Amino acid sequence: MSRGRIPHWADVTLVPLASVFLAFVISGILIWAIGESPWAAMKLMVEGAFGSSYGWGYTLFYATNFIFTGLAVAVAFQARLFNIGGEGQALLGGLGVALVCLYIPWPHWSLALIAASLGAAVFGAGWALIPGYLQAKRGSHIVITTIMFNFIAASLLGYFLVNVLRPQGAQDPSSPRFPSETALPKLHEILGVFGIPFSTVPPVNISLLIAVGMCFAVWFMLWRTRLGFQIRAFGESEPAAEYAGISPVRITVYVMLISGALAGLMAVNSVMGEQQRLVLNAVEGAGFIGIAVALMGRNHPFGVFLAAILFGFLYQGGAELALWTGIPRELIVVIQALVILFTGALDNMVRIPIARIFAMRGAR
Amino acid sequence: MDFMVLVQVLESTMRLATPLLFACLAGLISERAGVFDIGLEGKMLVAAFMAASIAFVSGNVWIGVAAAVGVSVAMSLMHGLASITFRGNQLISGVAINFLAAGITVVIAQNWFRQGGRTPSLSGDARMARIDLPFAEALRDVPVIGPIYHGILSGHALLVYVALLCVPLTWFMLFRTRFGLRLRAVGENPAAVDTAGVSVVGLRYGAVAICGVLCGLAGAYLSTGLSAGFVKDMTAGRGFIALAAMIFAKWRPWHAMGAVFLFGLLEAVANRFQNIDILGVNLPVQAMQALPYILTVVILAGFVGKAIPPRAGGAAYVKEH
Amino acid sequence: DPALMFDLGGKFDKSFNEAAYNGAERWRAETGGSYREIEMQAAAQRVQFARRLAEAGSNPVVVMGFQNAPTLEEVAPDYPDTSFVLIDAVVDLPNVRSVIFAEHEGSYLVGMLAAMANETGTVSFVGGMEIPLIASFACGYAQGAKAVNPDINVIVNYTGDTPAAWNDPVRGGEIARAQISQGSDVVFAAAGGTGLGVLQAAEDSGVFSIGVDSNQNYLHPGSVLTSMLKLVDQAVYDAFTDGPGLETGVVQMNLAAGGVGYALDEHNAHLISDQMQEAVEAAKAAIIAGELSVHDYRVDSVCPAF
Amino acid sequence: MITAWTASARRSDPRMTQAQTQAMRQDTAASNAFAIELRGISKAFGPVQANKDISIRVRRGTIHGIVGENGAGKSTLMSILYGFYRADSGEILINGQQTDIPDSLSAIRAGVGMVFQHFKLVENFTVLENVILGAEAGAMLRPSLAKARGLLKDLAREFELNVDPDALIENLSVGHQQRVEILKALYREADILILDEPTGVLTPSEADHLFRILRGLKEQGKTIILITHKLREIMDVTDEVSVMRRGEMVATRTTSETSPTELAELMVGRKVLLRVEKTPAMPGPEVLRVEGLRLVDAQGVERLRSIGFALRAGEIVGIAGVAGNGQSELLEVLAGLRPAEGQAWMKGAPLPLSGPDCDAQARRARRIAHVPEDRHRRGLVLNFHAWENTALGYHNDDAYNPSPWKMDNAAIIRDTQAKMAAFDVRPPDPQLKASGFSGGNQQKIVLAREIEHTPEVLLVGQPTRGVDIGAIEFIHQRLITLRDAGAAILLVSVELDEILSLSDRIIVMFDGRIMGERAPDQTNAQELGLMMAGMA
Ligand SMILES: Nc1ncnc2c1ncn2[C@@H]1O[C@H](COP(=O)(O)OP(=O)(O)OP(=O)(O)O)[C@@H](O)[C@H]1O
Ligand SMILES: Nc1ncnc2c1ncn2[C@@H]1O[C@H](COP(=O)(O)OP(=O)(O)OP(=O)(O)O)[C@@H](O)[C@H]1O
Ligand SMILES: [Mg+2]
Ligand SMILES: [Mg+2]
Repeated sequence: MSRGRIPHWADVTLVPLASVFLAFVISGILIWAIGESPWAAMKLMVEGAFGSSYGWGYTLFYATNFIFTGLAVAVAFQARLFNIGGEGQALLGGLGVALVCLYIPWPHWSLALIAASLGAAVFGAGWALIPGYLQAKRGSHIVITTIMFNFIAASLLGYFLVNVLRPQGAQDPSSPRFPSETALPKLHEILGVFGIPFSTVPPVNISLLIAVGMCFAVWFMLWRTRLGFQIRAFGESEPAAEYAGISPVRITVYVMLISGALAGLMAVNSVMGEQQRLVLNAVEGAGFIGIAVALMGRNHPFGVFLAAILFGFLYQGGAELALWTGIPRELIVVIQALVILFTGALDNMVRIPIARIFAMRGAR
Repeated sequence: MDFMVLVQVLESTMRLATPLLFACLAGLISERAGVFDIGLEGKMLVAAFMAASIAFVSGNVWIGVAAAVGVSVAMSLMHGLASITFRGNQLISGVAINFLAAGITVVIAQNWFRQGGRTPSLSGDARMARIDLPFAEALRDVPVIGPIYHGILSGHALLVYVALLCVPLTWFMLFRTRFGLRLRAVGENPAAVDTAGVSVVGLRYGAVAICGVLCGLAGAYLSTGLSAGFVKDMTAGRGFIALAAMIFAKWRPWHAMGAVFLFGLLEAVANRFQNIDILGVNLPVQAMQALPYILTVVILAGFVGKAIPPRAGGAAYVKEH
Repeated sequence: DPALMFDLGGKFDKSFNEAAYNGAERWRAETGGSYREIEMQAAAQRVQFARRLAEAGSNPVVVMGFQNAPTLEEVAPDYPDTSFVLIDAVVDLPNVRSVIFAEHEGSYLVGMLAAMANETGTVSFVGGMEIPLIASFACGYAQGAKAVNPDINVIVNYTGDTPAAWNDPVRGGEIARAQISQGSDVVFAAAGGTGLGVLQAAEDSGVFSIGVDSNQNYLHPGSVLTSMLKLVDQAVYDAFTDGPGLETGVVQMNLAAGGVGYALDEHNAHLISDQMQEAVEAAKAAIIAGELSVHDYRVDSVCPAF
Repeated sequence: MITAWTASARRSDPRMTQAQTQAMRQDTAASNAFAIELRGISKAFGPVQANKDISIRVRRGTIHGIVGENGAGKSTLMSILYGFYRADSGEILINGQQTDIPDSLSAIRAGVGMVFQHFKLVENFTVLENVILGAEAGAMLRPSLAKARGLLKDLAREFELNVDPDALIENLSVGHQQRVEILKALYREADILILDEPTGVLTPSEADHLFRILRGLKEQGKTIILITHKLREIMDVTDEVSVMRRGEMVATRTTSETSPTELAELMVGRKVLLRVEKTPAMPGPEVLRVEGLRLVDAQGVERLRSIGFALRAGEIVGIAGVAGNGQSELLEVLAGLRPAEGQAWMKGAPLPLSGPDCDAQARRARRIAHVPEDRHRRGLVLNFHAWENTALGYHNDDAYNPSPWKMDNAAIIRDTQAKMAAFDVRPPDPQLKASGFSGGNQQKIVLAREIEHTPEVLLVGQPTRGVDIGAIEFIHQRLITLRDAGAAILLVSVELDEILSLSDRIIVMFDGRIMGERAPDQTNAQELGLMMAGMA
């Protein structure tokens, strides 16, 4: 209702832009308050993240992670299931990737990629299946069970890394390095095929394309297939879905499987594409950022993509900031928080005045 | 398990459950009024930081507690502004508050104390003193009662008892007062409250503010009662556990107490018994650490059944006839 | 200029990274030089930052933490003219100096002190996470304690499996209290920020604690029995002092090299009797002389003391 | 009697002393015969002008009806009077005094009470709690509740408003819920009572009861505004009636000087058929048969007891009954939404009533279609576009799924356009969200979806609830066309008029049982009423 008064184009462009602007203004004040120059900081961030193919590479690398976890949350949300378990599912996805890469010899990365993606998806989906099933069959609240499964996943992974995967005598609780055949082509190699120069440094790799592909796939699934139709109907109204003969149990389980698989796929990027081995805490909160990404992207794959880029920018820009200035790294977290707050929760604060402006122009 | 061990574990449970209890009741009141709050964690964290830093600066823990409550209420009102006034997404607002807290506490702590996002260690009056309940010493050697009263109940910081007191108070407020009736109504059907001539917005802000007070106490207890100073991210997921306990308790105060004590007990047990031999198999540390969470899932799946939140929860109120 | 790259725990962890920071600051104070430092937020930044520092012309680049071994394996070959120093792990490359510490030896000495100060027959250990590095602290500690009192009971607990395990003083305190209630009267903490809770709980319960990495005796004078020193600051200071062309290869920071030890200062002098000191010094000499060998858990994942 | 309770109620009201209120109200009463006067009220929701310069006067102590099509702006106007919405312009006079009503509290203070079409009750509160909500006697609940209990007893006696004060709202029938709403208003000492479509969900006897109550209130000097789509009710109880069309007030008539036909014309702007025209049924072979149907709900209450009947092609069988006697459950069981015990056959082949093959999809595959009673809850996904709602339940149809991978959205949209044209859905925009259509048009979307798939059996629940007369006419026509095309229709409705005029056979249900069967031309509302009450 409150949205009806501004044109759609303004709602999807002006409102978020103005919100992000507000968030940055407040961040700027904060930077100024701790005695640094906001203008220089902003410039450093933008240049660091977008000013070179090096910066782009890292921005896109982080964004790839967030696309996967963001999509995972978004898909579940379409069925009104709040999957907070992306973190744990991605951890398990990492285990899947590691097992596939370590215990099966692969002649070529492409085969390894397919198998590892499957491994990641299956492990992630499996980890989401239990909470999904319990929600569907026993009504156990999915928010609690997925939170619990995050903790359990961390323990499980700790056990695997310390006691099973760690090579004898190694200090580090991590798996051995994967065989070099499983190394994924980086973006610069892919672009190189087309003669486009790109920095060789950043770990952004072919997973980015998978992530973008997943955005399309999820969009297609949700809005062009029967399953998507059923998922959305179930999410909008359970009684109506039941009336339409859509089984709540089946949809809940399917959605959680898809969501978990997407979260698990994140490991292809971070574990196989970057680290080339499984380390403790390989996910590093990307599962939680995925919640913010999905919510900001309004649970739409395209929105998730944009929000993921925004967070990739904050991550990479923030890294540059931490590298070249005395601004503490936690300030980046604050900026992230402000962006989430203004674009995601306080959006009406800018929408209402913008609507007023449009109303005034319309009245003339 | 011998009796003294049980007493010790339960004493630890009392301490571990206290911040959970405050936070759980905080979430309960907010959600009963229809405002979902996954920002409990963030509010606790900010409060923990405020309590520790102001207690350190002033040398008086109670000034610190007051500051903690103040800042936590301010964060709550921000959540209110987003989710009540501007009808924004309550979940996003909560997520934002968690991020904000994680970042801002460290930034400010670093700016104030230059100890890497930590506050200096507290001592003396800047920490919460332990209180011996009346006759605790006298009853100490009485069998059964002695260990329970002296060992488990007595000798905690004041806020532990305040938390316990908050349970009947919350119950009374919700189910025996006019405010509570309206508060519950606004979480179930705000239109009913609105058409009855009561301000939906006012009630929800009221609930959110109370939530802030309780989160403030939770955080203050963490940094000045349980430990002696603030360390970054020291809430360590307790806000989420409190949320879980709240759902577990199906938004009822006495059940909430039961739930947080169960979580506290599980944590205390996991702390105490890290290596257990079961049928000759030595359970790895990780298994014991995961045990509380596994048990929670099992209990939830096995015994609790469907938890139905307040019906108008999570959505801003928009008038419709 | 030299550069210092902290591990994930962050600059002010009151132990490992903070020691490095202190070493760098000491170098700055003494030489008036300047250096670049960086804290990371995510593991993906390990390689990123190491490269950035090398590209920015920093030399030598000191990298903290065993988790950075793969980082240098990847980065160092690309910058043959830059010297790298890795603290806590070994990377075999021509331009890398690997500094490793014999934590088990230092832990052995504080274990002995713990057993000598002990009256209840039980001492304990709180580790951050069950990883080999921390387990080797525990193992050395137990060996030392048992060397003094073969019947002593050593309780070993860990805080968790997530990064929160290093920053949860509340949980650390509760674990320490649980250990104390089981009779422990000396608690050794090797758990980062979590350790602060352990030391606090020990003081509150009126028992001894043992600090780690840096000298933490000052935190609770009279309650902190001693600290297991790991002279990371020295390693960093040395690296900075040696400058760009520093000697590479493995540097063993063991007892013999003075890389580990136990802290004795005005805060705990009254807690360590001459007799205790004598015994520890004797063991120290024996270890240095090679007469006494302390088993390193990391070698075979087995601890003879348990 | 009445003064006794008002006096004590007033005392309980901390906001105003008895003397003040009475003085205020009587002062103005003497000088003005109108309880309410609205002047030039306008209200827009974005581009929609819901009320345009509306003026109306309501005499004190009368029942004033307001009629108009869906979306005419009736509810909006009343919501403004109740302070629920604020008018963009215009003024409100209560008892001749200009009154500012910025919120509901002001309306309550001015003596206005409102019973909304969608009740504003807290479902899991007791009656008593709902009644006192917002009008508690003090900060503590216990004394408020005790006081209210007493007052409620008096009110109940005075106005035949019996409800168990300790019952939970969710366990009450809609009729009783409505009584609670009226009690709420009376408890707040409303002098002016607005009822928005109060009979939409009531059974005839409940409706009669309501009108008795309203007449009683009028006798006590209260002023009542009644919004309804049912002209019979207008003719029955109102003294004056105003007609709204597209946000404007088009006429006000004295009820005794007008006729339903005139009102219908004024509302719709054209002639409307108020009677259903149909030819006698020509029933074909038996299509659906059920025997020994039994349903026990989660609380262990037996909701259906050994139901058996048969449905033949080309006939409409109406099921009459007071709401809550098992009709809704019967529909849900037949539609595959609830498992039950017993046996059923569709064209001779067994139809499973429980187990994995018993869901709405399976029923549709057997060509059993269902128009649910509650279009908002079940029949539509309000947030879906109209075209998506057209596919709801038929999303597996081959026509919509030319390939196994992809749904053909374009085909669905085309299909929706066709259906919208066939059913005169306004606006005929497949991209509009279901929530954006008026109740009548929403119902048409549901009917179009179910009827256009030419089912062999159509289960219909409350097809015209809350729908304006133009749409009712249309919907009835469609159901008869479907019957004449050879479908068997099972019609559940609480509108006896509807049952009587549409059905070829009438089955009466009471307490989960079939009380008997009648032919519509050999029975009447009285007989059916007795049977519905379990007396026959
Ligand atoms: N909250 C709202 N937001 C936007 N538009 C609204 C709102 N409420 C009503 N409208 C619009 O105002 C117009 C009048 O609606 P209103 O509900 O007053 O009609 P009504 O006469 O009560 O209809 P019905 O007979 O269906 O109850 C409609 O076109 C409707 O779409
Ligand atoms: N928030 C809203 N935005 C747009 N239109 C609305 C809104 N709320 C109600 N309407 C429209 O207002 C009109 C009347 O609303 P109302 O709630 O009275 O439903 P209705 O048409 O009477 O249907 P029913 O009787 O089945 O509830 C409808 O056209 C409805 O679609
Ligand atoms: Mg209406
Ligand atoms: Mg209506």
